[in-house]
Amino acid sequence: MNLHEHQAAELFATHGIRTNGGDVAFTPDEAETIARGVGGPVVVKAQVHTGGRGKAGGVKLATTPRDAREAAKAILGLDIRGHVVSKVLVAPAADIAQEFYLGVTLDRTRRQNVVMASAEGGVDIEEVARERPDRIVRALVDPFLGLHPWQARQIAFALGIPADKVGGIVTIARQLYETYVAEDATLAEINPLVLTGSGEWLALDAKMSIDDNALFRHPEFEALRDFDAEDRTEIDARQSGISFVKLDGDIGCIVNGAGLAMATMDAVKLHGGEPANFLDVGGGASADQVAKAFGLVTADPHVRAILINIFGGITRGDIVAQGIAEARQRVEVTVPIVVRLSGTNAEEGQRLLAEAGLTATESMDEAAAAAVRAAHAA
Amino acid sequence: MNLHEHQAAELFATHGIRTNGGDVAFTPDEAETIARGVGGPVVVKAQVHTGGRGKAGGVKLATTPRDAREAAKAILGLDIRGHVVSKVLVAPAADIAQEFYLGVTLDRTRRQNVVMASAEGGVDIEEVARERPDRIVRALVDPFLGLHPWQARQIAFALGIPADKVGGIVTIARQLYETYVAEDATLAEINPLVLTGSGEWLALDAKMSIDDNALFRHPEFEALRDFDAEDRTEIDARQSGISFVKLDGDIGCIVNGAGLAMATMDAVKLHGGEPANFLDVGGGASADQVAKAFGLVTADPHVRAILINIFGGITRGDIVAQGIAEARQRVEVTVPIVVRLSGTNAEEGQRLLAEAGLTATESMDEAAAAAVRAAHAA
Amino acid sequence: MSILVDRESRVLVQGITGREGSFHTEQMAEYGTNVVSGVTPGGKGKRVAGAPVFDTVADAVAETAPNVAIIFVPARFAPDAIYEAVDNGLPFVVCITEGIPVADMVPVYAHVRNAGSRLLGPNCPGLITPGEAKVGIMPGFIHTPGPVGVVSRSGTLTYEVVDALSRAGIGQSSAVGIGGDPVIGTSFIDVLGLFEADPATEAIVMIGEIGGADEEQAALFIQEHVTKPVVGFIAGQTAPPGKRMGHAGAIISGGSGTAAEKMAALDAAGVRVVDRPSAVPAAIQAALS
Amino acid sequence: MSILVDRESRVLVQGITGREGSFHTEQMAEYGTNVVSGVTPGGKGKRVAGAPVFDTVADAVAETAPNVAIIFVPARFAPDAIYEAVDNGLPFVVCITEGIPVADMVPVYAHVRNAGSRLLGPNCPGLITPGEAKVGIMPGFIHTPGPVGVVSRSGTLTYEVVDALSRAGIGQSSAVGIGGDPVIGTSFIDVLGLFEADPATEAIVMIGEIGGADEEQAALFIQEHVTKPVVGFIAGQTAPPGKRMGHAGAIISGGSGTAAEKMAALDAAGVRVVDRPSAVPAAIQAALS
Repeated sequence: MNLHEHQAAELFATHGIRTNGGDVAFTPDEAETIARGVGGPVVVKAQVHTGGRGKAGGVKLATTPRDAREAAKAILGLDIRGHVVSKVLVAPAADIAQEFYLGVTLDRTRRQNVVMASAEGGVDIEEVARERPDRIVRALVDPFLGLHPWQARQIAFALGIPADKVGGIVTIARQLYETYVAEDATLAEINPLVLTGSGEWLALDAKMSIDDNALFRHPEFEALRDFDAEDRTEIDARQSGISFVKLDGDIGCIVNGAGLAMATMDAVKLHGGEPANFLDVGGGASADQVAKAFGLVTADPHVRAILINIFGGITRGDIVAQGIAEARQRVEVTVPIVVRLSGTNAEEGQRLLAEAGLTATESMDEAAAAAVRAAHAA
Repeated sequence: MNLHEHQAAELFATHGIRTNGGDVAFTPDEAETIARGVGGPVVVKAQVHTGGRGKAGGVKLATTPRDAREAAKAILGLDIRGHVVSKVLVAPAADIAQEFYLGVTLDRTRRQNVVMASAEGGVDIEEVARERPDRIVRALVDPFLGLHPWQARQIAFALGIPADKVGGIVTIARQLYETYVAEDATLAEINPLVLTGSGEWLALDAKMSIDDNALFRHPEFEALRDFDAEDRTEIDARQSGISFVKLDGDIGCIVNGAGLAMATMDAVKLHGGEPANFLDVGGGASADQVAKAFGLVTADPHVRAILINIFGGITRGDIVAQGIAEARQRVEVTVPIVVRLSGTNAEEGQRLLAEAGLTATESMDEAAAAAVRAAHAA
Repeated sequence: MSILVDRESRVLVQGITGREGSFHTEQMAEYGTNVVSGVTPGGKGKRVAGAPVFDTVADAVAETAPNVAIIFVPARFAPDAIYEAVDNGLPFVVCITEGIPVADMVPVYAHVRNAGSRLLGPNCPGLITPGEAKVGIMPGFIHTPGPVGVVSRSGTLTYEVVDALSRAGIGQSSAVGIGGDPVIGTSFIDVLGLFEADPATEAIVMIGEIGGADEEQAALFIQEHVTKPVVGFIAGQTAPPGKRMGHAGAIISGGSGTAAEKMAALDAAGVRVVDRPSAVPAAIQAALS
Repeated sequence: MSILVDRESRVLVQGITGREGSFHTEQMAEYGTNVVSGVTPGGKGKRVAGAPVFDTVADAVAETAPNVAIIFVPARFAPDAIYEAVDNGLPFVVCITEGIPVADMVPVYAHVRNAGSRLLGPNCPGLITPGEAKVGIMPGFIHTPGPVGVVSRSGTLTYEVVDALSRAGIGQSSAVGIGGDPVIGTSFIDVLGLFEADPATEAIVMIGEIGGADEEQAALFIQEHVTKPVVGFIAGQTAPPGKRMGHAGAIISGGSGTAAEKMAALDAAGVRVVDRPSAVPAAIQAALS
């Protein structure tokens, strides 16, 4: 799950990283009040789970409380890459002398964590990585020993940081890595990390993503979930053991297995359709799971046909067919359903499905084509 | 440094290990008050930095507060292996079903920590190690990953602990290892760790030693130092960078280097004398250090001669000689001093010492023999 | 011939008395796999599918000399099970468990490598050498012995492809599911190397998906080290960036890890890339003839 | 010939601008040691004894290609310095620093071993190959080139023995101080094996002390693997149990680690055990003739 800037900043602060403070405002009035409390220029920043908010007009400098109110008014309600802004962070403006980038994430190829830093702070780091890769300094982290002080120093010297400022960034790099590990993050990032005019280090932004598989170790994060930002349906699905991702098309997909679910979406597209979702029902494809999947898929008003794709493995195809038929009776589905059932006892399963009035086939391509036809016909 | 049972028990408790509680009494009155508070049978235990207190009469069961008073009276002031008891721990008596030993220390040969356990708890574990080594189960701890749960389970099953009690001792073993690491211990031991009649795990004793080199990470331990138990002189010496250990003989030794200091003690013994101390002045053997060493050695009224043994290495012998002569003038020394000075510029140094009225030689054997003669003559 | 497991493999099942563990132990034994023992703490004396259960891996090793371990314990305890297997000398460990935190797998991966053992998974279906041994949860009956090595990040998608191959009369030497997590013990490259060296394998099917750069790495490896024909399929051509597609590893991040990039890399390495699973058998037939 | 260091050794000094570091760098250079560079964070551009100073080991390696590092940084930072040296490819690291916590040295030891490097110390005087290179803090002038290898847990006691040998006209091939801490990188066994293999070494002096079991392990090793004559001395014959004699490792605990036990073990292994340092030269002369 992704954290908002102000949430990540609070975590950074608990691990000793000096951040810029500030408070969250949901209305222009609140923004004005906070700015008044700051008593000086502030920055008003959209709190959304996406990058590029600066370019999209989601960050504004305000010199007076009145300006802060106007800035908040302009930003609240803004649509940034499909995310509507419902809150802003109002924080004191900093006296920036130099901007850096500092981040920790997993290097999947090396199966090790990596600390990355750049003197090109404050800009889109992925753009820097693509266009000026030599401007990014990296240190692979020992899986057992963590980030060594010497590695952090090496990064600092490579960035050309003056000797008397090296100790400061070494400390922050180690604190950031510590935060990343302690909070089971998959990403922890400060962009920009700034050196102020008075020579102090300050984290001006904070970004963190948490490993969903590790949330059992961090029950406190449940309270930080942003139901406006994350798709509530996806969260409900996860609680039922179903992986669900909403997409823009009109063919609802219900599949067992993540890889097969992706291949099913691809097949829909190949046959001229657009998938309405990614959906992996998980292991058994029981009546309960299929019923829940029907609920998830049919909640989307754009769905005009449903494609069920099950490869009967350990679970027999006839049992799966019974489950589908049963779920079909429990949940009202008004759009056409096409079922592809293959694997163990597939013929028997298809017979049962046909009896239940469902179109059934053993070929994934055929099923995808049929679903696309059905959607277009609807 | 060694901790007392009650101090170690408090540390164990902060790491989650269930201990038997209790309070410390310095007088029989206090012991009676504590026992009254417990409201049942208590155990009164001498708090001394040595083993074998049970055999020495330092542990007594008391069924009434009155008995506790008598027990404390009998134990306070007892001399256990040269340690005079000045305080006792009064703790509730436990309903013991089975006793175990559990400890963590360094396996120096493997350069790894080792967890040791035995079903022969409550007895002298070194005796068990010598006489029934097969009764001790060991697990070497991965230097990076710590004690694995599977290792703790393996120990538990090897001790014959019933399956439903395994989880409990696994937790305690991991907590004990965690304590050992977090507190920079060189030894952490529970003996006995008991299974009570009601099937619960309870640490009935607690023993810990802390790595002196790691005390900078644990300023809180300074307050736990027991100046009755540790030789105050040795602590003062350490603060001056001098390693000092009081012994029983009459020849005070001042040497540069720990190995040479031991060899000097051995030489004294070989020549029929008894060393009064181990003393390593450390690096330079400056006038300051030698003066402090004189102070340490002459504080012992048994000292009848002083043997100074310096190998002039990087520091020149003549400089060392000047230092000795200067220290000699600063500190009043009434016993004869024999100096052995070898290495760089030794001859010049010996000349300076002779001028200062000190017996000087280049041979360690000769010097030791001279010191022994001087002590016997005194 | 085959890779990694065969009829001589002596399999230990960790978590053997659990629901998943006992079910799949029965299934594996039924397939003909030589399951020699299992471990469940406190389970000593029980039997599953005829295999004796022990309290610890050490005991199981001492009594039954296994050389492959398969793990069915819950995510919170699976890393400990992997360490127990490796530290007790198991040279090959298959971890089926899904949902292990990445932070736990990073040191596991390093430790297994330092110990000189091999880990397959986690979050994988395991592997099978048709007609000899199944060390995993795949449906055995869809597999047939033959000349094609299959390696995949996915579960059911692999069954889909294997089933298509078998129906087309093309058997498999071994089929290996490497798993869909960001940190896995055995990568495409490792398995490709094994198939290249295996005399029984004449062609290879590689099934990738979005996320990470393992397919790109594999493409470089194929170009330099693989002489046998390779057919490739990448799932997730329609997946949007920033969304995790079920597998923790299947996520397009920072504009990299897309299916298009992976297909291009494989294509450049001489792999016959197909756009749908059903096209795999024909591509293999063309490659083999 | 010699072991570990010679006139070709290229020495890097970590902590080169500190009081100890700069003093001993001058001393080493004066002895003829090839000190190629030093590291002190922020010290870039300085020079000590003619050697250039760098901010990081990586820079020093890139510019000056050292193959031995010697560490003079304070105890709190010394483990990091060892990791920096080893992770930047230094095959041999000598750590002079005393007072490093045992808890820090346990992972350092394991990491250095995994990396395939060698660590000497910590809390040791270093080593010298007389007339060629001094990588340590011992007084160089007492050493003379010759056929006797010296290995010791102690500092000044080693100088005592070396001085006695030199005065008796017996030179040394190399003299190695392994250090007095409970966890050290190089043990007696390691050095004994090197001396056994070194053609220039004809006899060995081994100076032990109370505490631990390294001398007993060495005795077993000598019995099985060392054909050259060994003379042994153990300091601390009069030390009482439970008291640390200066070195963190010199403590008799649980009734083991006594001088008597060690002397008996060495004696049983055929080592000529002497009761005082001054008896070493005669014992060596007897062994060599």
